[in-house]
Amino acid sequence: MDTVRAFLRHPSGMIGLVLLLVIVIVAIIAPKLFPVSPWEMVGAPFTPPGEDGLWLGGDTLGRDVAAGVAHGARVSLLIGIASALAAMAIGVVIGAMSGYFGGKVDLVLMRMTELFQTIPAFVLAILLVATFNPSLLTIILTIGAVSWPPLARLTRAEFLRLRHREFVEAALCQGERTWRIVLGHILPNAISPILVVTSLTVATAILLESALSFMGLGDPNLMSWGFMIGAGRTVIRNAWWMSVFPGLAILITVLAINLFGEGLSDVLNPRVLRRRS
Amino acid sequence: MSEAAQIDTPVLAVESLSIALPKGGDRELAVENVSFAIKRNEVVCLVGESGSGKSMIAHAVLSLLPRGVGIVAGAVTVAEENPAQLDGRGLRRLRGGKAAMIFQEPLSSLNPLKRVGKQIEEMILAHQQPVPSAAEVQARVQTLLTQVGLPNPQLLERSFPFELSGGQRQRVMIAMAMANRPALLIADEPTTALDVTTQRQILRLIGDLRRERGMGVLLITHDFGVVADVAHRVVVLRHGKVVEQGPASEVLRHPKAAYTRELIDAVPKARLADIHGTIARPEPLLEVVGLQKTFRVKRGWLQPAREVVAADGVSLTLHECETLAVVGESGSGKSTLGRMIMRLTEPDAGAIRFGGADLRQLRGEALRQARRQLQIVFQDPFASLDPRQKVGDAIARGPMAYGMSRTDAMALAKRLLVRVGLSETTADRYPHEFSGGQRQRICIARALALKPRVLIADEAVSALDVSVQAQVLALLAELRQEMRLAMIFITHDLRIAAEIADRVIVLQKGRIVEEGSTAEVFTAPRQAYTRDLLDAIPGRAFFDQPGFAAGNASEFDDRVQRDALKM
Amino acid sequence: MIRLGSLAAVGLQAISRIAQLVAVILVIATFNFVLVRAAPGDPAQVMAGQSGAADPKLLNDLRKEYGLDKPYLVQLASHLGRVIKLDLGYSYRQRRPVVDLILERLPATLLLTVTAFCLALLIGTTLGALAGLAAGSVLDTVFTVLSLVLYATPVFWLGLMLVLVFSVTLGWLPPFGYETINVQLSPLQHALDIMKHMIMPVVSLAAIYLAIYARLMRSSIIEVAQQDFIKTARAKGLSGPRIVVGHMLRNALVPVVTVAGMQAGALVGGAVVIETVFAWPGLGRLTFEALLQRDYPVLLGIFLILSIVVIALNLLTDLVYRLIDPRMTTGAA
Amino acid sequence: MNRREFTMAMLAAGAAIPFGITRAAGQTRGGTLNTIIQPEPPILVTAFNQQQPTLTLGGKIYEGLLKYGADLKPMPGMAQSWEIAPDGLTYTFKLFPGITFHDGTPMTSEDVVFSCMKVLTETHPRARQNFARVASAEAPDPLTVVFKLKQPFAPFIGCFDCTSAPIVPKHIYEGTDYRKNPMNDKAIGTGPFKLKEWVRGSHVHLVRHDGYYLKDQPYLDEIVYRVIPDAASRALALENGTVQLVQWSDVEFFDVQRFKTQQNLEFTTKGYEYFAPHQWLEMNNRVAPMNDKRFRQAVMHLIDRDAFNKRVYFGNAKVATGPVSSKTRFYDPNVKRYEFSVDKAKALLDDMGLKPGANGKRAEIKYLVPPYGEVYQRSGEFFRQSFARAGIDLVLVGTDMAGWAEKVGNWDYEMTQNLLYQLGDPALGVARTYISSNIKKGILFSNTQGYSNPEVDKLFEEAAVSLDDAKRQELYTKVQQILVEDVPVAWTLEIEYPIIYDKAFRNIVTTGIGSHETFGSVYKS
Repeated sequence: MDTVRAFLRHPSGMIGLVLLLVIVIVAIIAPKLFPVSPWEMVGAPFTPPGEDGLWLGGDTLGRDVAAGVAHGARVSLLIGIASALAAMAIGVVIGAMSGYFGGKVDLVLMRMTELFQTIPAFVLAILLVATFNPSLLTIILTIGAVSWPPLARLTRAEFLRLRHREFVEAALCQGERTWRIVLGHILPNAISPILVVTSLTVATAILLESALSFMGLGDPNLMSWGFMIGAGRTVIRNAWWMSVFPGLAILITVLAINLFGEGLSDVLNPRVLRRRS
Repeated sequence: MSEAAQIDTPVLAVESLSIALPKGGDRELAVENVSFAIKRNEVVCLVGESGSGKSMIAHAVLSLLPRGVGIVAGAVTVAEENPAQLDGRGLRRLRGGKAAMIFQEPLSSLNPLKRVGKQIEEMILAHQQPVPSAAEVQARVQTLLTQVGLPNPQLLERSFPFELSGGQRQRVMIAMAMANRPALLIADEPTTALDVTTQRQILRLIGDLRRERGMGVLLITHDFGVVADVAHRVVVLRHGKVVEQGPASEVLRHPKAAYTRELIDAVPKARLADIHGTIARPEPLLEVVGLQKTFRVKRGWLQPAREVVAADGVSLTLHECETLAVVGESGSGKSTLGRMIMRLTEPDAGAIRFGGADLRQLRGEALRQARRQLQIVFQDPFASLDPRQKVGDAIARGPMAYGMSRTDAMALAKRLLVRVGLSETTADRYPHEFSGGQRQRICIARALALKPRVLIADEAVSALDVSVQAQVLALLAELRQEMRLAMIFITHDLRIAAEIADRVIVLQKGRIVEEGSTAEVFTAPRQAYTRDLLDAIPGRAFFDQPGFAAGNASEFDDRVQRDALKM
Repeated sequence: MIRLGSLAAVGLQAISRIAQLVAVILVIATFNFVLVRAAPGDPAQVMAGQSGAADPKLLNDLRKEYGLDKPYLVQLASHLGRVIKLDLGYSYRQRRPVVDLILERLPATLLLTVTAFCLALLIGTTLGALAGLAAGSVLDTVFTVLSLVLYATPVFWLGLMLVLVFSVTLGWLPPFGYETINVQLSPLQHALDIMKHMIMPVVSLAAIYLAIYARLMRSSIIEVAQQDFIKTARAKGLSGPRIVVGHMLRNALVPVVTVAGMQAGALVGGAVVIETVFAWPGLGRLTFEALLQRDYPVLLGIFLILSIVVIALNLLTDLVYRLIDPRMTTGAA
Repeated sequence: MNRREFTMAMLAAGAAIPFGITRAAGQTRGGTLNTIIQPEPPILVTAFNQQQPTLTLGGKIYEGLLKYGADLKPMPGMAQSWEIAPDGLTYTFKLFPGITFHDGTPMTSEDVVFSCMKVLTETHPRARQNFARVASAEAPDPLTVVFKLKQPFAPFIGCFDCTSAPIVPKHIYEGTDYRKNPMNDKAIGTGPFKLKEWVRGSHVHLVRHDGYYLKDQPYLDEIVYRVIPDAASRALALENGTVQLVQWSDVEFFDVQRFKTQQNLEFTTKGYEYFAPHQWLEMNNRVAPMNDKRFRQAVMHLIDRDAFNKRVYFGNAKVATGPVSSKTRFYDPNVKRYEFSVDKAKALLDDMGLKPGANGKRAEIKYLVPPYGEVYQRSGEFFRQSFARAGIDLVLVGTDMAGWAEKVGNWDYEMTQNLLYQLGDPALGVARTYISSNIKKGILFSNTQGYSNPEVDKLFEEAAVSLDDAKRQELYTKVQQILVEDVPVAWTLEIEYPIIYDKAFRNIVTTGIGSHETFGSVYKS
């Protein structure tokens, strides 16, 4: 409750939340706002914004850019959230094992994590999606597969920190069982930074997805923002609106998520406050 | 200026000083209407518990108050200048020039990325006009390092702070402070982070330098032991107000304010008088044999790991209802010993016999069952409680893990809370709502919930203010009798050990250097190291002889008399 | 004594890092090997790349050459052997050894990434330091908002927007490419020409990292400003600028350099997209071309080489880090 | 025209003035032509690679025996004359004297025989099929080549241009692994231009071959092919005169329009007659519902091909009426027309029993998007929307080139898009897509959709061996009518690629192979 109240008083966090809510609502009601498929060629090719009832203009095939942006929100959010969750699942399991068991397990897992963190993630993502062919599932799994290292490291650090915290050791001395200690004491105390980083991962996942789509590695059946920009790239001289609006949509969404995530971080992580006092 | 005038003019005068805290703080004024003065060659101690505002005053002297905090009334005069009215240049001349300051944490107070020689040089270069030649500066630095008693100055000045020990770092800080022959040295808890023996050396060094140079010293401390050792005058602060001030001997012997008396009384006196009744010695309850532990710190590939020996053949026995104190300086391995007995740290070799079994051989469920009999209370009361667990749950969880029903466990928890001096309603609240002392009581209640036979207290009172310390110690003593607890009391503070323990073990670098009954160890130490430790107890001269007048020519008397002659 | 010891330690660490580098190359090479075999379809066909080249005879030759009929472990061993000899396979699309293709494009990519990296680090830390020192001021707020926005901007889109503004609308800068084609230029003019072409790719690539470093430097400066040794420095009577330069910057740089090293991978990834946007003839462009043709040997080779580049960059920042922070050299702290 | 007349015409053509070449006085020597090559070819030896960029560039370096005009009739290349025996089995070519390779070695009939029978049959899939018909090839003297066919094949005379049968030097390739011959980098041919420098990723520099056998030719001193990977940069380069010639898809379709009006530029869609790129929506005839003729006819009704041309190709195409391009010989426009009509399509679908299900969907079909760039992606998107109108769900599946080739070649697909060249004669470029004997698993550009109609097989067979054009026309007309009724594939467009060049250059487009031509006669005024 305190957390909620603190968040409500966090200005940039609230801006992020409000923006995010607007985007989520647009995503939800997109089929109502634009009942015609965003793939439908409703106007003349390269209709400028505002003409023919296409207030964000039409693309090369005369498709409504506004409809694409609205429907694209569904895709971007879906892929962003799903792949962040995938990354969290991988990262938390690896980080928790590494942090709790320590020793050889930790050594092997952390070397692997470091490796994954150093290699150029985007190039790996390209390689993976290209190999397994772009589809919703492969894209989500790929983004998850290249985004987990920070979460693993964070989880490990939290587990390491908490593993030898006195209250955990006290629980151990009190005879509580390992699984109860992990689930009852360590995880709940580690979860807020993990959630914060996961929420920020949603933002990077959206950026990653848009870059993949831009490179032509999106699911060809999904209208996504990156795809729209990619389609607008070659015709930027003829139709600036094709790339400007979807790009703005990405920018605003990612900004909103980052603001929200950082607000969350400030509220859940009172270390900043403590340091100040 | 004549010699006499110099003596008469205080190097520091604080007059009716009030400092305001930013809005929303726990009180409006950090410091309220405080006045005192320091003369040349005089040591004035500002004493108070945490939050008393003593550091604020020290910072106000050099105008180093944090943002948002400001002087609202009164004035500070340092060497005839008011820092609050100085411009940037004047202020810079004052800081490190006429008045220098050292801090509690010498490690964090030195720039970690700069060689210490450079940091001292900088102090000289910032103040000496005209700027001396490089060779001169170099020579000055070497002299200063020698003066503060650091060996091999040539090598030392090229070191980085992390390469030095805590004592060495504080000496570097002092050398830096001395660089421009300040009239006033402000020392903000300069020895709190150091071991007792080091503390003693540093205090002596400050004293020597003061005498040589006739500096005034403003020493901030929470420890009346230190006050007794070094102060000429004392200013006792509470909640930002002066409770009492006067000559040290006066205040210590005849405190006027009740609060001062409380503080003085709370100082562990290392009194050996109330050593607890004779102990029947049947079979030992716990027997530790030849524990061995070496920590290896890996330093990357191809480099030998750094080895730290934490236990080197440590053996001890513990009987029912006995309190064994384990004392030693930091790094002596005393905490590791406690953790190894709890099986929180795995020993390399040795045995821990308890209830007929070797705890070291136990695994899984058997270990879990055995642990029930052994409980621990940790140093940091803030880290010891799960912030997301209600106090009642924290206590009840243990019995429940061993099969007690939730209702029974909660009832037990409430009884225990009452027993440790808290109310039943405490059970439904979260740890963050409690103070350090209250939390430590909760931790004790938690440890006792499983009806253990052995309780390990790992620096259990070290993080608490002295007055709270005394209360918690009293509680532990009561409980011990009541529950016939055997207790291993791990502490760096010999005074506490003397007060509570039946027997004492002195650890140094993982080895037991001395072991014996408290009376033996404290009155007739066999080892030089033990003697050093005992000698280093601050205020020993004063507090060991409550009568004070008699016998041993204590340092305290010596100094007070000498200084009195001088004046 | 100390000096010599720490130099030796740095040397030892460099050696151990190079050993790690080799280990990493082998791991990535193994990963590549597994990936090609995990890919749907016949590895020979995957390697041949395209139908035009993939006639039965070629496929057979390939199978023989790569020992695809032999046990996996034997294949893996010979694959690793080839990688160590820098034989990254053959592009049947381009009919050239992959390593030639990559080495030909590598300089352009390095020029782009290294310039962007240095600029981002230099300007980012400077702006961040200014903002951190003036925390709470208007300047700070502007910087913070700006870096937040930049941080949320897709790199490729930023590139496109720059093109839109500076090429399409204003006509100031060349929209694409590496140099003006078909003109005779003196070496100096040529260098200037390349620089002119570099402006937008470098700016768009550097922008996001600039934002990251600025944000990091800002909080790092604020953090350092609260440290005890800064209080010491003030108590020593040092002037503001002297405290900043002599005590704050270096300490504040430590976390920034750490992150900068970790971001190297992302930077190289960003270069791939940016090169696509600006038709910059580097590895990113090659990636895009190989991607269109699904030229696997090239893609795998690029992945390996870029990983090496990133690890080398890491190594470099690591050494820089060790120079900045003496604690790292002896393994204390 | 009877067989005799045909032969006569052929002989006459040998001595005729090559079609379309401006013979204005004052053809000046000198000058540089800057143009574009996109994408950069992997190799310049056209014998080993027949991708469009390779042919464009290699066409200047390697020559064939013949050329073909816009009417697809043969014209002299390295062969100054030729003769087809009345039985249609023996083809005799007389070479120009004094032809030399770029390394100075004379080119003789031995080289021709070696190239056609040894090299091309191994490395050139299209040539392999053509020369498989040859019973024997001989070089009775250095300037004479004689091919003897196993059975008559009228289009054989259409197999000798520089893209179909480039001549490579025997002394370099004999006894070597052709594809890995180190001399491939030098690209030694007989064309009017020879390779001077190839800076990968930047440009290919060709210079005049001084020993060229035609007097005064080539007129140009050099041709520079610039590699400009980005479409917008290419358009810009043409606009500001950095390059003076673009061909094929160098300029994106949506940009083509604005160059039609640029003063200094000449715009033409001529020069592609030999290839006549023909595009269709390919449907696997083996798989339901595509195995039903009514479904395929419905598909023809569903695609608004005019809109398709306008939106996806920006008008740079012509709606195809059937299997044969209007630019190819024996085209007959009198076939059944499928107008755009969703209702008719629905009626056909209802008729075959493919009714909408509970969700309004009649069928879900996987559409393999050919990985050849954006236009193909857009096409897929266009088709998906077209099909959606009748309740058919087209699911786009992305893939790579290998995957596409493998899936289509092995018939493991439902729908995709395909584009084939017509190669001047239905027997060469059209029949391969529809005859049962060309249902060959694993081979791309064969009858991959698996259409099989004995009558069609017979008609194509007869037409191929017939030497009488009138007879052939009759047969091909019949074939076209049957095929259009059966709709083995849904023909969409005849793509009209542009050639845009600076008006200062003359003779750019002189034949039916346009920009692949040797450019020996191109000059700058």
